[in-house]
Amino acid sequence: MTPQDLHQVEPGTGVLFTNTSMLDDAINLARKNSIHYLLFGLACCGIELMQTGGPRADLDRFAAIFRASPRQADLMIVAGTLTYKMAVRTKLLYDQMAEPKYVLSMGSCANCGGLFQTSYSVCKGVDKIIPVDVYVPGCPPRPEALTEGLLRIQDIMMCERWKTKMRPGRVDPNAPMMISSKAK
Amino acid sequence: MAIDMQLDRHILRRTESSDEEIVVNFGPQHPSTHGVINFVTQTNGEVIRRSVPDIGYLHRGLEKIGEQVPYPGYMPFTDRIDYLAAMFANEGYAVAIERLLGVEAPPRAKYIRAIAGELCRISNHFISVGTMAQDIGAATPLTHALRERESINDLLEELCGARLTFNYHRIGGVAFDLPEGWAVKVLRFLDHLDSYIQEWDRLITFNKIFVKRLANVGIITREKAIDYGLAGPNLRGSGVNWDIRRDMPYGAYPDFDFDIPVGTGRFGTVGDCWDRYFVRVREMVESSKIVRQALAKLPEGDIQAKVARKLKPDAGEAVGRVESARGEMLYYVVSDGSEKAYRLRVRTGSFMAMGIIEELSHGIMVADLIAIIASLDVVAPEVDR
Amino acid sequence: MTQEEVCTQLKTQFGDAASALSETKGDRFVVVKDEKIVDVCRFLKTTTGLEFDYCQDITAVDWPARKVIEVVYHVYSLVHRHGLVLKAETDREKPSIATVESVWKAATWLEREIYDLFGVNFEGHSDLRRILLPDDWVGHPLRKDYQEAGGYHGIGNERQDPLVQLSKVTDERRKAVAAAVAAAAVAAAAAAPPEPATVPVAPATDPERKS
Amino acid sequence: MKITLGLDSTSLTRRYPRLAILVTLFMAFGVPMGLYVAALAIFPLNTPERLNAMAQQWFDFDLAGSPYRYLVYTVFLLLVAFIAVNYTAVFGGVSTWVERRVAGRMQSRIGPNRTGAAGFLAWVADAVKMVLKEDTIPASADNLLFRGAPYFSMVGLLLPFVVLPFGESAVVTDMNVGVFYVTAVTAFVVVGILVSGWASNSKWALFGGIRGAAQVLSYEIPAGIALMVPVLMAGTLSIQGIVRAQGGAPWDWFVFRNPAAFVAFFIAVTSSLAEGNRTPFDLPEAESELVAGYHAEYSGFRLAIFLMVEWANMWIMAGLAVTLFLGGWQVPGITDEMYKSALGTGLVPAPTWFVYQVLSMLVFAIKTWALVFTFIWLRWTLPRVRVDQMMSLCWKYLVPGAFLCFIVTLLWQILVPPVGATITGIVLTLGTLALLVKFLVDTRRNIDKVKGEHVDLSNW
Repeated sequence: MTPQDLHQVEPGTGVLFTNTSMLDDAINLARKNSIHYLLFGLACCGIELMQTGGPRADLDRFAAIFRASPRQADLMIVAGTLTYKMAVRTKLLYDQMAEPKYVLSMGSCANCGGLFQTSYSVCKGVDKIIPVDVYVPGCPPRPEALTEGLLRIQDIMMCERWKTKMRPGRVDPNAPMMISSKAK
Repeated sequence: MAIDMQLDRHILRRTESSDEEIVVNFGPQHPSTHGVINFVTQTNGEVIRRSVPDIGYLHRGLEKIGEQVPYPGYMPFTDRIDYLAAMFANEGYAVAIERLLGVEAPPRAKYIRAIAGELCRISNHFISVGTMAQDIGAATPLTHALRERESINDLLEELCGARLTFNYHRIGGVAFDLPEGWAVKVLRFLDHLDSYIQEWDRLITFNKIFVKRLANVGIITREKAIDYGLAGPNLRGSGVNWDIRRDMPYGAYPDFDFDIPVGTGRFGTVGDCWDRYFVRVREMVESSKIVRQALAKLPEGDIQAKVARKLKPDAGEAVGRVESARGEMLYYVVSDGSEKAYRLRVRTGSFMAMGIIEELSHGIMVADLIAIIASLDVVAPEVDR
Repeated sequence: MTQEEVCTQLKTQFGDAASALSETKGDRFVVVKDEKIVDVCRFLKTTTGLEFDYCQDITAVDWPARKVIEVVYHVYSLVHRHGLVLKAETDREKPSIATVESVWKAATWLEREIYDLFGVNFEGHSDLRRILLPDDWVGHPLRKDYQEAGGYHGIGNERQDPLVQLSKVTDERRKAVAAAVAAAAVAAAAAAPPEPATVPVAPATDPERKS
Repeated sequence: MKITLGLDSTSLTRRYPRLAILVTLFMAFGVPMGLYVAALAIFPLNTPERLNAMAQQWFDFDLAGSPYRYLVYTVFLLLVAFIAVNYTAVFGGVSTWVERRVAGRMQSRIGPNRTGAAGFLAWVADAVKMVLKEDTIPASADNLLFRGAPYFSMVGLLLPFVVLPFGESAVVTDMNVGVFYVTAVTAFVVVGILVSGWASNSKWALFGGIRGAAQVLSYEIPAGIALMVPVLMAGTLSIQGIVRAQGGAPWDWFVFRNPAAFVAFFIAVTSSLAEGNRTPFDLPEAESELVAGYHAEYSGFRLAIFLMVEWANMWIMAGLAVTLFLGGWQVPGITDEMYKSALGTGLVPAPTWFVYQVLSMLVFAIKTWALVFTFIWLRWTLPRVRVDQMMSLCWKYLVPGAFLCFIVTLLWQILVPPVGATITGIVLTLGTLALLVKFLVDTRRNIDKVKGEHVDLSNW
């Protein structure tokens, strides 16, 4: 399936987001080239997140740097197991972020609870508390996988419309974005 | 979604605060808490009156899961107890179950365990000292440490197929033999490492500001360290010459000749942050020595003892102890004769280290608290399990 | 000093309050009367020749069949390099035992953890609060009869199979595609009958390729 | 299967592949050069006398007698201000890119390399994104002060540009109290820091704000005293006067003319590092301690202003040190008389004058960038000092040291003849050169000591 098919087959979903203007393009280019992610390592994936920011993978190539304050971050990389005790705080952190904000769920635990699904204290997926844009599978995902996830976030950023503040990930979490988040 | 915030009321209630004092939450999302740990800190300006650690943000119920899965199936979970030094978490569990079953790993497996473990210790200590430098404010050492760590990750990935969560040990041995030509690569890396440690020392260890920030800060006396049950480099940093590898030998360690670095108070008092830091740096060199010896002496033979497919140990209990990168890791397994553990308990170095922070926090400065947390090298999953 | 010798010393000091060394497989242990635990621990720590100064671990085991919760102490002497496992049993319905905080400071946090996960009340403990779980958590998870509360603060504890959701979406998508194709065909037929449809029609999306 | 959502195909860079390179080149060279040329053209005109003469000669209009003269002067002043503000913004942005690339190199990473050619447009992207991002104001914050705080910092950043000479005549105005003026107005930045820390109603921000206030106010003292040393040596407070008192060659720079000035230079640079909140004195925003310090609650445009102030302040710090100690825009071999004769008496100077001007601006820019690079280098090498260490360094060492330098300079000016100063200049220059060479040789040797994996230059 080519991208062109996506627009034309689904008039209700695709066209809306592809019909971006030059201005939108310029703004989106700026946004996608300045992703400041929240320094938010929860568990094992946090170490791979560190390695991804480190010498070999180097997220800074895509001009993505970390910010310690949620107010200044665009992207929250939920890296690791989310417990109930932490879930409450994570929701708060997400609420503190300034729009437009994106969430990348990194690793099986953040995606669905992963290895710890049977545990009494683990939240079964970060999407139970905050909307997620991209899921990166793996336990933990390799730096390459996380980089790919960042590129998918950039793709989502590219279909945003500034005027209407239309966010494809937010319009209907079930319909169009399932493809982009699931298809890897 | 209705999530009502509950803001540490229980801790605030305990602290009687005056007008001049404020209560700050260091964490759970904070750059230098090393994972999700919260330090509820009562400060008077820059001076901390006390800091109470609030843990459990990564409590995943690993001990309960241990009662729900069969013995061999728990091995991947042990990786997640300490993801920075997963080899030791693997090994401790394997040792505990082996003692419970009364089997012993073949010599080659023991040697391979030592090699993999010590490489893992180097990689862990790189993260530890690197993040410490980062917390003190120097950003570059951490990325250099990550660079060196990538080399170890590559080696271990070649050995067991994973970069972080190895799942390499088996009850009664290890999963795979050494790959072809792997030993040569390891030796080449160790050559690099030994010379690199000197560069590391030039870069950060003896940096004037770094030493000034760490020396005479967070002093843990010998008595206090023992009383609080500290373990590993934290205990040795206080001058206690105690290492499970030498004093309660397991695996292949009796065959090796290595030193145990202890804190000497070179720039301040014995047991200050710099001592704990320097013990870790020296331990990397010792680990390199052990790996060289193990590779030189590596015996031929099986890598896996004969163990039944369905493990059903007799009713009883056993303790497996290993010297993890963060100190003594103790697995206490109680069996009731079924194929799942009746009770599985993990005692970790980080949990004990967290207990001492409140004691150390009286009257220090905010920046010192960061240094102390970093020097104790706590990692959240090991605290919370 | 071997475990037997330590055990003999305990026996002479405390009599019936300390049992003989167990004969189980694996590690051996001494069972101590729960009301004597502090005395035993202090004796172990302060007596010359024993000096168990290092408290390695304190944990608990729940035994619903015997209606007790065992509190297990792993203690060690860094001076003499010998260790011992102590056990004290307490009633499961109202578990309560004296704290050994005054003997080893390490016990503070270890006992808090037992209080949190087993609900054992340590009398005289300076700071007995939940440590790992949130303050408003219900139950003590490491007990054998623990039942999950079903979520926390409105966050559910069940998760739908993501594939079910995906197939629902792809079904809707397929319907939408079919409708679009039909509409396009009608429009094309109405506009110019002999020409092929000008509206580009892509093949229906393939659900397998997306998952 | 790569799913692009069909959007990359329509994006600007896909449609016009060379656009990125063109825009990069324009932003990297066009905009700064344009600003420089504009500065060259506008700054000399910016005196009422010259404007009057021009109006008289070219338009035959008596501006001096006109009631609208102040309007014209203001328009020209605004033009100058426009150039200065834009220069600040562009410099702040470019230096973030330089910092990220240099940091990447030092950390054996790569740094931004996708956004524009060599990642140069990363700072433009940052700026655009931040301007369009939601501007959150915490509900419990002091609304007015929270909104106003960035502007205080901005003012503190922009005002020193009034007297900072970019070249022989590329200066807005040459005040006769220039040095005092600079030390006075740079303190505005700390007002912004303090206000933002207080108004955020966040504990981290409060910590940062109070730390910032204590730090900047303390370090104003050694900085101010150390800046008096070149004032004493030149005998004037005018910044252009101080530059003119120096020469182009290194031994004519004030820093080498006298041992006390040599010490005072380091005191001044250390103090300005502290005033600019750069590592090792980045306590107000200490990331590993205070999350983000005084701007922890800021997002969007206001954060962008704070970040711009932080980076553009480096230019002020470096520029001031270069101007007062390192010879400023003085080009070796071009004397004051040559400038004067090239300027001539007419309204339009001779072409050689323009060449001299460009050379002087270039010399100033090179020296300043070298110092800026040193600041970046320090930032990515050194750990951060603690609050009490920062304070004791200031009050126990720098303040007495600065006073000592001041007194020694006084005596030196009285007792030592000019020949002595020249000899000292040559000796100190050679000594510094020898130290530099030794440093480079040692570094090379240390790099060679590490066996195996060398840092490769391929990613640079």
